[in-house]
Amino acid sequence: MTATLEAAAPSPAGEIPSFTVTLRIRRFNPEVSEEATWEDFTVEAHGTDRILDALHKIKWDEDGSLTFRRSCAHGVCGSDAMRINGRNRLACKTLLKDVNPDKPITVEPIKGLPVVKDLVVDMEPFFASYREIMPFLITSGNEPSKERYQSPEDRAKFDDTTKCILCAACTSSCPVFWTDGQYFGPAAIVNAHRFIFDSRDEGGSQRLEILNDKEGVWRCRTTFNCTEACPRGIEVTKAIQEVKRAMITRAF
Amino acid sequence: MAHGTAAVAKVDSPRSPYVRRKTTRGNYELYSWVFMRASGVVLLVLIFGHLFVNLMVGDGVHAIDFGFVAGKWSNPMWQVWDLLMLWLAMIHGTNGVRTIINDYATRDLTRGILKGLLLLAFTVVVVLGTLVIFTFDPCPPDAPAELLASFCTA
Amino acid sequence: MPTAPAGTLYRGREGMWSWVAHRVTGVLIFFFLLVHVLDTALVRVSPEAYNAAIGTYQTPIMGLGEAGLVAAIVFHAFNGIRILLVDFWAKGPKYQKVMLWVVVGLFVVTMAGFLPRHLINVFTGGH
Amino acid sequence: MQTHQYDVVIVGAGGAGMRAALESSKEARTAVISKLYPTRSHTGAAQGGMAAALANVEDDNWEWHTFDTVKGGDYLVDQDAAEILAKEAIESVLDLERMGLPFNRTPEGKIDQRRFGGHTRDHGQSAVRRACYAADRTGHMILQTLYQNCVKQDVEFFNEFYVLDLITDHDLTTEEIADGEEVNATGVVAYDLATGEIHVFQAKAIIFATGGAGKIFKTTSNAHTLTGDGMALAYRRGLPLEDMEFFQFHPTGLAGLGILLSEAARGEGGILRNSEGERFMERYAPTIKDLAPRDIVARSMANEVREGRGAGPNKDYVLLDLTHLEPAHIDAKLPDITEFARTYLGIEPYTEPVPVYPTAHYAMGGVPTNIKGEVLRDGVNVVKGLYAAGEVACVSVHGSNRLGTNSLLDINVFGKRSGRAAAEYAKTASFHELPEDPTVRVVEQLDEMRNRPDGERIADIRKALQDTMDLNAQVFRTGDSLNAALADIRELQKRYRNASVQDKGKLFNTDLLEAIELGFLLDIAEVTVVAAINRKESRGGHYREDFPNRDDANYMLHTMAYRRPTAASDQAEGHVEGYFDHVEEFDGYKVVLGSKPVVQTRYEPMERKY
Ligand SMILES: Cc1cc2nc3c(=O)[nH]c(=O)nc-3n(C[C@H](O)[C@H](O)[C@H](O)COP(=O)(O)OP(=O)(O)OC[C@H]3O[C@@H](n4cnc5c(N)ncnc54)[C@H](O)[C@@H]3O)c2cc1C
Ligand code: HEM
Ligand code: SF4
Ligand code: F3S
Ligand code: FES
Repeated sequence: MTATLEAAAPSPAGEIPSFTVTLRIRRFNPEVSEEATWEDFTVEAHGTDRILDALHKIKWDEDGSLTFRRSCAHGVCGSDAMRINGRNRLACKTLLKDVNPDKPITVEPIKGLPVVKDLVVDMEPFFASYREIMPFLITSGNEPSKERYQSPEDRAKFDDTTKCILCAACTSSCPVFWTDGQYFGPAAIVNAHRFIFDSRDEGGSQRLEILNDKEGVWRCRTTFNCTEACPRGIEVTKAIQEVKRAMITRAF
Repeated sequence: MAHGTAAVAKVDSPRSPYVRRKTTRGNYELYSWVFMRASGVVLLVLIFGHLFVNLMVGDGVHAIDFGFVAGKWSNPMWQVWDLLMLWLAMIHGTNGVRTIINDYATRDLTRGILKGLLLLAFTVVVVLGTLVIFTFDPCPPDAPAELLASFCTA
Repeated sequence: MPTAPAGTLYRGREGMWSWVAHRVTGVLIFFFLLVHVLDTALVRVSPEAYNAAIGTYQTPIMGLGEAGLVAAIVFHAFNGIRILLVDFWAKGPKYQKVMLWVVVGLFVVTMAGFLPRHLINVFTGGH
Repeated sequence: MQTHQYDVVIVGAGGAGMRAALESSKEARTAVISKLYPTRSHTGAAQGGMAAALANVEDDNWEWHTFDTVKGGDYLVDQDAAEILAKEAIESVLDLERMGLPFNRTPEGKIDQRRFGGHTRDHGQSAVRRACYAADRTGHMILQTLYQNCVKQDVEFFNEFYVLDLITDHDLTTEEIADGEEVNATGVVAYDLATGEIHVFQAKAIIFATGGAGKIFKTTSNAHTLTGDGMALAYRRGLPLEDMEFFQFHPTGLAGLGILLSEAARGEGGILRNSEGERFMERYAPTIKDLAPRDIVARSMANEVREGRGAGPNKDYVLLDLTHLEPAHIDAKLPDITEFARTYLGIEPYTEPVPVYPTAHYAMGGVPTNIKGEVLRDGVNVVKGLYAAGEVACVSVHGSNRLGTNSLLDINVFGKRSGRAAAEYAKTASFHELPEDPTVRVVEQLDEMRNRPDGERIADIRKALQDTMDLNAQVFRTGDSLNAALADIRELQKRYRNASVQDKGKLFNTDLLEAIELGFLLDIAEVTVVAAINRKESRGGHYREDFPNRDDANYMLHTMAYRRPTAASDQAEGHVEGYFDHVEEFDGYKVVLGSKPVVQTRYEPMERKY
């Protein structure tokens, strides 16, 4: 081995001193007890560490039974939405130093979906609502042999809502969804928006019809929790309002 | 299966197949949403006018008595004003409370009962209020004169 | 029923708290309205009955309550306009927080105009 | 235990798996089994683009694309496959557009294209705009669009099911099977994470689309879940793995974290600089500079660092400079990756250069297949009813180094092909008998791991593995470093046999599954290193400092690695005296290396210069 290989393990920009943080995690394991409990863990962390890193440290070094979902670790797969210090966030996108590590950081599962174990919730109801709004391009008539054209301006109309990673941070931050699990929820509306405002799509009015449901867009009370929670920075409430306005224009 | 472990109780499959209870489409929620906003704007004018006249002009609350009311309702403008305010506010408020019931009462039965009560309150108040405004006599013949408005000159 | 230690309160921001306030004030006004229509209906019974009822509004305690009610209405009304702007103005969602602070500002101004006069009326004025 | 029967079973719901599902579910009863919800698959992390010679913005054609692919792969590419890739690229991009993918558009409304490393016009004249893209979330849009169409077609998914075994009707690890004799894949065994229950899927055709294995390294752009499951399963059942020594290190990972900043950053004009502010790529690749293929750029960067021109307090990274670009342009074309720099390093890319260093990115090797996607069990014969597509597979369109944007293309072209082929096959084939108890191996493995009282922690072993791989088998390799890695891996294999998990439950036991995944990682790291030791030349992503030149005379062959019982013969298909007759003995089994010729159609190997 050559000496130069040492350089192959770079350290993060600048040397950041380590510090300790306490995570107060809401634990629940139906195999052990029907009750959820709070449990504190203290771990050593560095400046660029995220909540996910801290959770991994706990799982890998302290308590292997701590259960949570994760995959990409950089905010693009939508696996690890959870409630950190009272707000929905992605664990992999939240730096410890940004959530005041001086006090214990509370970590809970997202609200409104049945908890399966620790930080894992049942995502089926969430995806079911998503599937209901016909989240696919609907067109009729002859397919062009080349691509369909779309002007950059038309493309821009739904750009924001194409960013959704279906993490459920929005839907599970919505006060209406907490108490009324039948509400379609912002994520489903965002994904409907993505198609309703796509100039190539012809299924807009069907989707509007679906969301005109008692549990559809009118359920939204513009509390903006969804917009605040969205890790992709999607202007969720704005999208919902655009859908509402489209319905009104259609009705009058 | 042979691979049983120390696991305790048998737990139900955590991933429930999920179905929407029922779909209800139609423009009802849409109209009610639009109504909330339209009535809100109108109410803003009506209520602020009402409050201003009742609480700010002259002696404020202390000026309110039978005579004051009678004085107002002898004017058809105020009659229409208050009638409109009554109706709009009641529909607006009732509809608002209906939403709230939908939000917090998750069981169908509870929802039903609460909405029934709401409807009852709404009907009673609106009917009563309307009757009062329309059948109101500013100068009831057998009342002591000092309680009446000044224009009730016997 | 298992008594699990409760999860924490969701730490929503301006949008959520303004909605909570809007909802609370809405319900408050609604229940007041029920009572208010009933007491006003007493004008049909007799002037004495009405004046007796309305007399209770004129006690300082009710006067304070009334101030609260006006506050509720004022907030609900101004915030209602904010909601309307969020709904119908394309830039509304973007400026919702700013607008909430405007609502709060207007609320303070209005109450500053109303309260002194009202309180003076309640505590000093009268018959 | 539950048993299911489907015509086609697809393992993996990433781009390749879902593209296959869209084809096969039209013709045959199809189930997709995935250990993640489909939209969580790592295809969604892909940023830059998908290559196709649409010629929407610049003169281009698929032959140039073929040439670039072959040259980019340092001529270890099977050229018949590369031709298909480049030719069918156009159709696959249009397919996606028709399915609704929101590509960025040109002012005329056509699909916009941008530059990417190694893609050139007219055989290397200058960089060409060939990558179709949707901002810097092309993979995300592909994954979403494919999932959306699966919803439309009502494709059946089994989400959060881990496939843990492949069932075949012959035991390939022990039986000597005559040339041409039929071997059939009959089903898979899966573990339902939510309940801990075992499911057996009997199928006429099975498609593996389980993605990559980046987690054998510490610094990687890959997801925690990319643990080489499909490769390891096939390998354990006696199927060969091809070209595993070739692992791509992407030049621009966020320093220290490995999170990827797409090559699109350079495609849009970003420049790599060393501590002196010098645009050092001008020295290494004078024509296309920062847009040279990844192996070259990654090596150049590592070289700058080791010659002391690295930036930062420890001089251990270089800088990606975007500061000369308009913020509006950055926002329009690269919003996500600039946000990564902000979120994770606190760097504002408008005004500050971003610290970057190579990160383990892509496995060029994998389960060998032919151009129909059928899996090979040796140099020539296929396993009937078994297909593979995507990063798990090696059709060898990438040779020894994949060009950026060719992988999203690969998953679409070969995903589609394998889906079609599988459905086609399932129509005529019949179900094959499953063994008496198909789950024994899996159940034993799980029980052993779960019930072992108190052993070493899985995480410690995994960390040791990743550390040694980063140290010894990364951008620069030598015989010594690789042997050190192999020695470490052997040690870790032993330790793994005594490791235990803390979570003993059945419900959502991710502790247990991480342990199983570590087993896959160890096996994959092992073949990777063994194959790398054997290849005493430098080619594409595999750079041996002790053998810095390409050696076409001896090594213009694909490596085929087999795992065999110690008692089996030491000769593998494609055994070449001296070069591909490497055998490595382990406790209880051995790794035998053979080879497979490279298919050449029209491009003669040349020196690779940019
Ligand atoms: C950060 C990043 C950026 C990239 N950018 C580009 C780019 O710009 N252009 C380009 O062309 N390529 C790019 N690539 C490469 C490309 O994205 C991948 O090679 C490609 O997406 C792999 O797709 P796949 O379908 O083979 O696998 P994946 O998308 O990784 O899917 C694997 C699937 O298999 C499932 N699975 C795995 N194991 C099991 C098991 N045991 N049981 C059941 N299911 C299992 C998983 O759940 C998942 O659904 C990038 C890669 C990365 C990491
Ligand atoms: C003064 C003028 C008023 C305005 C501008 C106004 C405006 C609004 C608006 C726009 C809403 C809809 C909020 C939403 O959909 O999220 C609303 C809701 C509501 N309003 Fe009013 N309103 C006014 C007066 C009243 C009055 C007099 C009452 C009581 C009778 C009332 C009770 C309610 C209730 C209960 C709700 C439902 C709250 C909720 O769902 O959270 N409002 N108001
Ligand atoms: S809209 Fe945002 S918060 Fe909601 S699911 Fe999509 S990405 Fe997550
Ligand atoms: S949080 Fe809920 S109420 Fe509307 S604005 Fe968002 S959906
Ligand atoms: S792990 Fe993928 S979003 Fe956090």
